Amino acid sequence: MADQNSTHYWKSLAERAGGPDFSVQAETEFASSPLRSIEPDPGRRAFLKAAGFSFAASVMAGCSRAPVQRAMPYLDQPGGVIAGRPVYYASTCAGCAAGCGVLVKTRDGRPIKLEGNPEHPLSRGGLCAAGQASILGLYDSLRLKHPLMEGKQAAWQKVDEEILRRLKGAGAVRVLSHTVNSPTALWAIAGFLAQFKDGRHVMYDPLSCSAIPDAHEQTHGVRAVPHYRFDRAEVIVSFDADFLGTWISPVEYTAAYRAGRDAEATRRSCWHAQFESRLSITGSKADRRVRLAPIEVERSLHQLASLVESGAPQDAPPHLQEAAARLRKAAGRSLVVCGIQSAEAQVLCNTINHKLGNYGATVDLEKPSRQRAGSDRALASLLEELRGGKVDALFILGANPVAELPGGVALAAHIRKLPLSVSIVEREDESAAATRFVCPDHHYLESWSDAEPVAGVVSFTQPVIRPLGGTRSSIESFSLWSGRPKTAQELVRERWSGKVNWEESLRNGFARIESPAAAPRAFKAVAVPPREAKPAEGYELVLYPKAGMLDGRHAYNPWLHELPDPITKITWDNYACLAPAAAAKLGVAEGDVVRIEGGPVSVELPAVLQPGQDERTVAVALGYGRKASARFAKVGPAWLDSRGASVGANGLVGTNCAGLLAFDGASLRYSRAGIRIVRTGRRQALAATQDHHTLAAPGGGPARPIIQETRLAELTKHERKHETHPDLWPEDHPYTGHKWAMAIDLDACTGCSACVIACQVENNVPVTGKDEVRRKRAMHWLRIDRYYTGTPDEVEVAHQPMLCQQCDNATCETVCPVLATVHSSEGLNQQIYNRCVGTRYCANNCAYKARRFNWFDYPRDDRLANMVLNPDVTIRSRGVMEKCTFCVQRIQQARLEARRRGEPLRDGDIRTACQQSCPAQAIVFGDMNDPNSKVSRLMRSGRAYKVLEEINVRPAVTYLKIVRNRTREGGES
Amino acid sequence: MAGVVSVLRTPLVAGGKRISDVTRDVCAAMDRKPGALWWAGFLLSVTMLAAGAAAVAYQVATGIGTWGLNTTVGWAFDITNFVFWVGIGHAGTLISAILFLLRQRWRTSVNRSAEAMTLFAVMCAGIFPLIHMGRPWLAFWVFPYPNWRGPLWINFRSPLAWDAFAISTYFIISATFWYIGLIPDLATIRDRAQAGLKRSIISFFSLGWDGSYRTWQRYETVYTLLAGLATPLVISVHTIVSWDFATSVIPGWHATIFPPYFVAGAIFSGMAMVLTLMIVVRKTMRLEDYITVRHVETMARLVIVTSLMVGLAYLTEFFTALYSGNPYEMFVFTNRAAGPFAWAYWTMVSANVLVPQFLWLRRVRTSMAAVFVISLLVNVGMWFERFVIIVTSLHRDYLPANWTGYTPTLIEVATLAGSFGLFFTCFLLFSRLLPVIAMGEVKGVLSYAKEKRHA
Amino acid sequence: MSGRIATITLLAGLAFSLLLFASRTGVLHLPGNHQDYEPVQPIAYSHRLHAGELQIPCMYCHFGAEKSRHAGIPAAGVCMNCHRYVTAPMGAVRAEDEQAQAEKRKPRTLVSPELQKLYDALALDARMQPNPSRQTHPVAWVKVHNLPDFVYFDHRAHVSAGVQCQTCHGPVETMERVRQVPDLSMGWCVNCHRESNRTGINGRKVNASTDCSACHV
Amino acid sequence: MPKRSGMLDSTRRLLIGIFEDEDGVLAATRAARARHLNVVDVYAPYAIHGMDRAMGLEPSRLPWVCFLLGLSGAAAKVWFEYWTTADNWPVNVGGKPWDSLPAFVPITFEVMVLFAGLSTVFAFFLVSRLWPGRRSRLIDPRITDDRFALVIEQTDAAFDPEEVSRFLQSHNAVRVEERVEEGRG
Repeated sequence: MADQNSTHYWKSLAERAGGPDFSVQAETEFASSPLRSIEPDPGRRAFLKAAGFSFAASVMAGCSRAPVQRAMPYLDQPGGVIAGRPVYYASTCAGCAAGCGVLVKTRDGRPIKLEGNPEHPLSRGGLCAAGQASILGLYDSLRLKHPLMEGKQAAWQKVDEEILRRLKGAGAVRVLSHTVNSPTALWAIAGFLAQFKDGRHVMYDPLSCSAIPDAHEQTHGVRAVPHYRFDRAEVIVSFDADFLGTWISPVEYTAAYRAGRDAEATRRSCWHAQFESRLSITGSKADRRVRLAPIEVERSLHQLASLVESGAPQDAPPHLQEAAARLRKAAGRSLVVCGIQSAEAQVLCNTINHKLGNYGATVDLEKPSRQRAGSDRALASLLEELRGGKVDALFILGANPVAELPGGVALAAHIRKLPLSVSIVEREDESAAATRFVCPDHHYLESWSDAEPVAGVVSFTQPVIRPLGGTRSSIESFSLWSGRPKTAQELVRERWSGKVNWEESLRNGFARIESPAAAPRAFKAVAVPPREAKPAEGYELVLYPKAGMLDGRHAYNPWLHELPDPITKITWDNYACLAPAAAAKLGVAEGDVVRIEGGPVSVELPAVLQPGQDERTVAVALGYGRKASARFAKVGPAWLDSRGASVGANGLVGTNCAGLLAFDGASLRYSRAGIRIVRTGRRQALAATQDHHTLAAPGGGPARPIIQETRLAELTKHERKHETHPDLWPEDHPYTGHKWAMAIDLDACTGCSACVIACQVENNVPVTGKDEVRRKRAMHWLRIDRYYTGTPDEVEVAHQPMLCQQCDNATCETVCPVLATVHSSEGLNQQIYNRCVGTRYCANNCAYKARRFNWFDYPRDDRLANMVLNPDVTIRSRGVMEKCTFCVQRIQQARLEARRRGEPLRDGDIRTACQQSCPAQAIVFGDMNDPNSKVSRLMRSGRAYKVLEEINVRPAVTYLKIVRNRTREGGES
Repeated sequence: MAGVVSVLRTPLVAGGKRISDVTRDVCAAMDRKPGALWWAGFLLSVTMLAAGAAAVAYQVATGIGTWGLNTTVGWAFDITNFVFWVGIGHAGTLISAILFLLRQRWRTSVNRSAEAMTLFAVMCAGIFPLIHMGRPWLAFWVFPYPNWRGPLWINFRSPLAWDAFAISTYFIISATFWYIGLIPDLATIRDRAQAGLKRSIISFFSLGWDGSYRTWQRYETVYTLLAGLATPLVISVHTIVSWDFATSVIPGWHATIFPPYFVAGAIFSGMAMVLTLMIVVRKTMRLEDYITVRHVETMARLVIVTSLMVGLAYLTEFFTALYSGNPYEMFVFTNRAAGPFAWAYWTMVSANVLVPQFLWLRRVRTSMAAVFVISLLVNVGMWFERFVIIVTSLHRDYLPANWTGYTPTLIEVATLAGSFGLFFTCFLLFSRLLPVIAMGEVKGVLSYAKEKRHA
Repeated sequence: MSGRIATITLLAGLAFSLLLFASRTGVLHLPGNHQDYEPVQPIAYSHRLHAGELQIPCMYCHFGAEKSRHAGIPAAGVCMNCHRYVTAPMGAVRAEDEQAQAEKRKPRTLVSPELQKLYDALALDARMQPNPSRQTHPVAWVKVHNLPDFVYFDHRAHVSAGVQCQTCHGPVETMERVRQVPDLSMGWCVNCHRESNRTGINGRKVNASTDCSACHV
Repeated sequence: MPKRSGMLDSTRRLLIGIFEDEDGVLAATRAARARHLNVVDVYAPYAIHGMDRAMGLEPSRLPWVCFLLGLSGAAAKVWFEYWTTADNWPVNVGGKPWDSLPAFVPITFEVMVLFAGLSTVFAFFLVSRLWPGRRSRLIDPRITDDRFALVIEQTDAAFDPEEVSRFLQSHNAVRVEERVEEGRG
């Protein structure tokens, strides 16, 4: 060996000393399943030592600085797998119960990105922020890797034996879960419960809609949430239902809503009125938005019901009369939705929809939705049983009642008293801490399952990676405990054999089946007594879910914590939103900590001034203050002046406000009257990515033409005249091949922020932590700018996705001294990280401020979380500028694939990550040199404009104006 | 006394000095043991320098994030300090080159220290573009050198590349100019010194100067040529520095008035710094006869002139913006005067435009204490001018969604202090080790008033 | 004076020979340049034998080069396509055959020590059957051609454009042990791209981008 | 090696007058020239105004060095910028033309100044034979302080040191010495 080495080159002493031995040490690094790297075993340590030594030695040896790189091929390569080629698997998102279809992109055996499944009948290719981010849950190093028994690690066999032993003779066995939309799981649970005298499966939703099925039970005789068809509606009136944000199935609804409002394509646009207390993203898109205190929202519903039924009561305000008139005109093509958690209100809503003939048209009760199957009554009775000690065994499946329900502490005490309590969850949460057994569930990307989000549509879930820990699918657990141990794969397959074409359905990710139609009986009028309009004392509290964080199930996810709220643009916190007028009255400034009193508990939260909110309302987000967020104590760069961790004084992100939920036994209510707001005198800094700057400059000055609007009546066929400014050197840069461009439809954009997370996942954008966001150093390449117009009380909102505009006359490029940012022959503004010296001149000189600087080496210590990184995108080091690349890696991939196949690139072959994820399809990417491409057509639209066109930087991103469906006076369009 | 003696005929050096007195006086200042004041100043400077060095080391090791910058405000203290120091440097070149070409013979007393000040100021300035980089260890990439990348050169269109060339040329030419001026004086010191290390070192650098008039003639030619080169150079340097801003698209930066405005501002701040230093030097080094009240007065007049120029630039800028009808431009200026950084703006206006007007009064001009205070205030004001231009333009530019604020961190403040530490440390060492007054030139003007009488 | 000249000449000579020596030992390379890197591999696989003498096409083993960013190192299973039957060099087998004939006995199965490593990796027993009592372990080859992490190189693009493997990898078919032949510097890549755009590849016009984002994404 | 006039390789005899002020040496030089004496050089602690005329020195040719080298530096730089930016590897930077001549001006100017300045200084050192560590040959130790010296060469036999001495003293020379300079080689 020595002889062999004498004339050859080697990179390290370790290598020189003996290749094979070294390789044995090395192979534990990559050869095994990723699970092996979770717990470093001695082999790996030895490897690291060897690698470190080899590094040091090679530095000493001269200039060969790179450590030896090993390449370990498979021993036996599975068919179809080629190193470096992504494989896509169709699956179903389990980020919430909406059941959107996803395509899981896997590279070399590890899933790295979720894409919406464009063929999926519900989500139609979109995927929300929470869904996009859910892939990080797979690589969560704090996920449970083995079962726990009385808080201690135990073997599955031991745990199963013990559970079965304690189940013997049990009478009242309860399974408590959120909505389970998987028929197989429901079947497995039912099979398990059938063994017992009194077995019941109780489903509840922390974001409950149970008043809707309750009302339908009264009016139509079926307990179901209808499948709302927003695409068929020409008039939508919503009472506090944030259906574009978080209500039931936002991705599906956004796609459908957009379909009904694509004025340019259809020459018409649905008219949308929103009655709400806080400013939701649905409200931000409404053609008429009415801000009211919660109690008044309900009263408006009453008034609308009588308006629709019997013509005009004289005292109805004009906006209601307008809504009623429009509804009646569009009878059968209209839709009234209601997010109020009260059966009476929902009965009224049903009555209106019935009167308008919307059932069977825009409200589908025959093939209802199964995305919210919870029953608050059943929950109430279970809680009663628990209090009374009448439960023998409680199985909590995927839920966290202790943190999600009011009276959680008492509930935990009751659970602790149970002889058998089992949590089937992914992480050790508040509820799991109270149970005797914790049986860790697979992440959904590791498991076989299915979903039937809407009757007749089955979505399949297939594993795309071997389980990373010693977890077990909940379906398997229940089937094992019912004495029929079968794998989840077998169970799912058996369940659908004969009903669907298995191979094809699995490939597509979904199947349509003949579902036994629910048989609603004829409408039965239910009298609803008019609500007493009590003069409300104090403030009304509204508890709401934030896009991304939802009910708190994603509280472990740093991407979602750092995702700015679509309206407030605040990250890493929940807070008390107050109308500016209310804040002025209270003498509260933004960031002042206030105590919210009047409920069973009082909480202290920093105040946020929210324009457009009702003045008697204080709005607080749910889902914060979760145990899962304790991990963020150390997120972000640690340095001399880093002001605090990303968590609050309680060691958690935000404050849990579930204690303020009102639960009257019939339904969980998200508003509460009689609230007092008290100043504490303390202040808490909030981490917002954007402050309250409106389009008009403070202190006067004309409004800036950054957001442009048009009216439905003014939509013309005029094509946009191009290039208002002449080019001085047209022949120098002709762009004869492709020229990439993007069009963003501001009318379609709801601000839901799915694109922000999609971009973050695709492009390896780091999480910077609260302190860095507070210093205005968030790294998102794609941000959504939110602008207000109007007065602080009555605002109009515009969402503007803002990313690198890939200007032809890029101001950033001219100023870079080292040519680290230059233009490509296809019109891309390239940023070459390895050439960048970090002068930040380019960012200063960017009119859009679309560039992001690596102020620190943002931590990437979590080796497991690093598995989600996209290997096609360079990780940026400290001191380097970065920005949106138009997903140049996707352009490359598509081009190379087309070239390999010998075909030209077609329009639509390249989809950027943001475009792919957008539920409203607001983003279109393509070749503007191809006159028939979709982006070219949009660029010629009469709505097209470019932001800051007047400075003639020639951006490649075209924006399409917002269409306001109203006349100048706000009346009929 | 007033009005009787013509200013022109007043001797440039007071006290009826003879040639040998010049040598003795100037060298005596170097030979004396440093006083307590010197030591106090030196210790303070070195402490500041050490603090700055520590801050820079920490920042380079940790990241630019240790500064208070953010996505919108990408430059603040760093480039403010850079422009400030470059501006300071300009007065030295002005005195040594431009006044030389204009035959302003009073400059001889102050040109040596003014040139030294230039060098040290340019050193301080040069540090900032280096350390403001995210990866300063790759700073050499801004110079074109043969490479294995294709080869890949640099972007000659970037004002930062211009800066790199301008600042390095400026430093090299200023250093050369200064050294050329020093050679005869080094010879003088050499010939006075006892044999020893000091003599050997000085002898090495004096290049064997022997006072031959043939050399003197060429020396004068070279000196004039260098002065002729340095004059457009100094203007080009600050013009290029101003182009860092003027060539950009940022409202408040993109202004054609910037080059003359910056050059005037540079001379203004530089004159103020020269005054600050000279008033201290003449007092502490007992050189009142060489740096006379007349010198101070003349420079004070220059301060008034440049102050008015700068004031005019402020007005023009405002007028251009408000008259332009460009909403972004208009906003930047109203925001400067009334926005969150209004305090900085009004500090700048009062220190740069209002305060120097006191120098119209002869009583103020001839009072060393008053001039000293005013010169300090002008320095502060000029620092704020650059801060205002950089930060207020950036922090609220085109898209209101990007608007942020800016607060410096301790690291940045320490770095600024460090640059002052470096400057004063160098200057104090210079004042001990080298003749602060150009003996060769002062000797040449001793007969100035006498000559006039002959004429 | 002549003494000084002699010293200078000597020093210059020394410096020159040092430079020459350094360049020959590879020490002179700039950081990141690993030209002539020739690491010892865990199995002494000979490209000269397989690609040169036996003329097995490159793409037989490195089939990823056509379809993927990575050419890929073949799985041990690919080796076994032949080495299930070929267990030792032809010469040795023939010699054994002759000897066996001479000694009037059945020839023994010869297994070369290098191939034994392959069988060990696959945990195969003497009859080429998986031995369940032994652990398989993958072969940890040492990568010879390494590009920095910030460089995106795609084999597929080059293979479909008709670039010969040898253009970048050198005459692998003559190498006993694979060695990095070109310096793989950016200039080397860019100049080839420029040249190809000018002259085409095998007479075919190609579009080899010199945009930065062709390699830096 | 360029030869300085009056410095011959052979031995020569010099007459040196030491003066205390510039007026004296200036007048003496003028008068010496008028008397056709060979003024080798004048030594002074500073540049005396009008001495070049008094000595009859031609204006220095250093400005030519400055001009030509500055010009060639600028030309080389502008070519280099054009070659790198528009020819060798044209890269599209912000939609600017390949040949962005106006943008090349600042660096061209700086390089011109640098070339001109440094080359002038080096040329000065070269022609004046100044280099670091060179040993100075002082006519009088106080030349760099406050003394002036006029050096006159005894050109031929007709040269009368006594007379010239008197002549120098008549111009307020404080001291006159005769010195023999060994030839150098």
